[in-house]
Amino acid sequence: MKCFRFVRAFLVAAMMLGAPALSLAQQQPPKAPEGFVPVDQVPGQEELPAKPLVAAAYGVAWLAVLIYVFSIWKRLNAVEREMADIARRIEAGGRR
Amino acid sequence: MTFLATAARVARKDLLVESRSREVVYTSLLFAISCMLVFAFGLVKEGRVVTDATAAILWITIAFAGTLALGRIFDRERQNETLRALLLAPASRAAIYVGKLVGVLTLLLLVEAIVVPLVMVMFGATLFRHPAFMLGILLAGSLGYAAVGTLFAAMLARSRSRAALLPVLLYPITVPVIIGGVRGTAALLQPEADLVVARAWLTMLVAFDAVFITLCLWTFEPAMTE
Amino acid sequence: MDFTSVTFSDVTRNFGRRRALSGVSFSVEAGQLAALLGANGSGKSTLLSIASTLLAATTGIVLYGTATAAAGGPALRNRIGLLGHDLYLYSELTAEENLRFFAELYGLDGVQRRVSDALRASALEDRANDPVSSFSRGMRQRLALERALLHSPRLVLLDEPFTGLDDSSAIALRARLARVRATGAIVLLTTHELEAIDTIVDAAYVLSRGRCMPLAPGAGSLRDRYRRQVQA
Amino acid sequence: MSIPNAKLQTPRSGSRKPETASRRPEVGSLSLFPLLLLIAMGMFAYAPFMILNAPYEATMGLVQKIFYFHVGAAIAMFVAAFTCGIASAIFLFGRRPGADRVAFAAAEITVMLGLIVLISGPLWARKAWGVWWQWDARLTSTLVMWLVFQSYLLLRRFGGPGSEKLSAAVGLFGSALVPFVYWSVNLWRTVHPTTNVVPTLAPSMRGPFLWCVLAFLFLFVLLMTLRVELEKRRTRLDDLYLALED
Repeated sequence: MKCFRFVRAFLVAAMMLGAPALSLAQQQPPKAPEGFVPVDQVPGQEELPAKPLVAAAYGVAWLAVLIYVFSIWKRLNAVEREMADIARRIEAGGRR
Repeated sequence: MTFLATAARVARKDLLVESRSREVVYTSLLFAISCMLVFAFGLVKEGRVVTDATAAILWITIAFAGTLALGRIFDRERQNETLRALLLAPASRAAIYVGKLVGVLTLLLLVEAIVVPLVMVMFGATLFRHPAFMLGILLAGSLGYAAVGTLFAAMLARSRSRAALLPVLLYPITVPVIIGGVRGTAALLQPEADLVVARAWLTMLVAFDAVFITLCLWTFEPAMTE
Repeated sequence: MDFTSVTFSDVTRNFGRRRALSGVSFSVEAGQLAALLGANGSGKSTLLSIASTLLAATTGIVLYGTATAAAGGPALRNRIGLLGHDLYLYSELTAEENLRFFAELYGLDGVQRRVSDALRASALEDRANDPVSSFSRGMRQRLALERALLHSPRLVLLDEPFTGLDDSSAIALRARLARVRATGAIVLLTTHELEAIDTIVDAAYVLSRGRCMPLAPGAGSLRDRYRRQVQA
Repeated sequence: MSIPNAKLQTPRSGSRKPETASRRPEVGSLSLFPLLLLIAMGMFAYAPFMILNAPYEATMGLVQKIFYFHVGAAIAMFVAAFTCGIASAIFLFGRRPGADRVAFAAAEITVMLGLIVLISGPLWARKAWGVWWQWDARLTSTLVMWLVFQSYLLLRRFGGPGSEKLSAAVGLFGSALVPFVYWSVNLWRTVHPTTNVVPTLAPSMRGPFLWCVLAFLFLFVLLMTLRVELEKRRTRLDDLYLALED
């Protein structure tokens, strides 16, 4: 199933957190003075850095799309190869 | 008229077959009780059942037992390929669907007739303080579940690995029934029964039934011709 | 609706990458009994399923008289009787209940008369109230045949009706088929028991890997002709 | 439909020419593809700059930037899901094999986009709500939807021959289900920022947001053309196999 491939993709993304979005994080302007006010005041929340989260989100999106396109491309190639093979077999059969 | 007559005949035949073997009712009933037992281990704390868990236990049990019954009822039609004989009859296909649906629903309600009192006794729930609402939710929920279930079980009857695919297909599609059943029942089980909420859920269930039975009637004919 | 012939023109049926039937063309008239011969998996059952309207052809047309299956609908199904290899009987129900259920489902008049006629024809009058699960293969086969003939269909389709029958049952079945043919029905059957149908068959077709060919005329029994053709 | 006098008395052996044999693998129906690819790639390449330049949302800060991709993917996902539902209905009631190919492609893309939505959502929620997951209407209905289309794919893979009709029913029911799941979960509880987030977006955020939505819609069209083409070639491959049998 495609999903397994995506799950794998997610794990990869989690590991290399943020290659595509790293630049985004680096250019981060100084934080707004008031910071963020979470909806729920869960203790310890402020320490949670936003960067890896954003990076992971963008990384996953990019990776999922890329892997999906790659998988279609691979499947297209496989079908193409099979088609060429069959066409050859038909021609060979026709000449016989 | 002939539509209803055909449906009634198919349903009566199913119930006659079941009255001979009683296999579906016995197995799904026993399975339902086993389910309740398993849930009790997880959801009963210090002799008391967790808040709202009773409603969940009731509906999940119904859903699980329903899947078992659906699978078996259509296995039976497959055994001697009688499903093909039904489809070959000059009756409207939709009528045959309705007949199967009535048969499935009757068996499901029969199982519920024992499971519901059991839940009341074993989890100390007073389900029928508002009998009209409770019966309405039970009936509308079971109808919606059986309607979608009958369609998919019938279509899966000739498919490979149908035993595994039926629950996988059925549970996501019947999510509204489960939510509606559980939340509606939970609203009725509160110390002060929340009738406004229960009515909202009943409305949702009835709307679900209306839309999905219509869709099933449309879909059955084209989906059953190979 | 009614019809007096069934015509297959260039009927092809694919299952994914497998071609079950390939360009099958022939026609059978009322009062004829046609046999489909061929090895297992040659497409005989697929052809019967298509003739019964349960399966649609991928390409090609099947005409019942002048109507297609799509145009015929329930009225057409009312004129078709199919005895499948799986017999289409509810084993939990008794012989009589099976017949009665299908008679009612077909909306027939005189249900009681038809049911008792069918029980007599299948020689199961004394077992009428026994469940089908207690029947032998031969008894089931007889009952299933009568079930398929309950509504006196124009087109009678039989998938391996002689399989599992002893000699006397086979003789009885042959006589029954001859009677059905005499009423003006179109009988189309598949079989491996060529001797059993030798005397009643009007036309025979050989299916091989989805292709259909008429059995060549010639000397000898049906079996001899079939063997000659297959080996050729 | 009746064809009078279409009698074929003489049985023919029926030797059909393998008409598919002459067909060669070709790239004909993908002529628009490079253009689409260029546009979509351009849009996606520019998207990060737009998002970067968008102002910081006062309460959520940086993490709010997930929103652009998250909502874009979600909108595209629902478009894909409804495409699958409509195509499934056309296949069921109109018996067009082409509609089945579109439905299959759309179902796969729904699952793919759903994965993006379902992963980026929790990443945002962890920061904004303090939890990874909330059982609110939008999250739950997205999850249910994703499951339905996942089961569509499962059916396609393991259902065996003849499962096209069955999966079409799943696609149709899956799309009809959305309002009900939404309604029921909404009745149950709601914490997700409501729909009015979009109209009340600051003007400076609206630009990047619309840009991302458009980019995802373009991506959807792009992937659809690719995926449908794959399915078309598979059909052609099946034809070739059939021709080989003849």
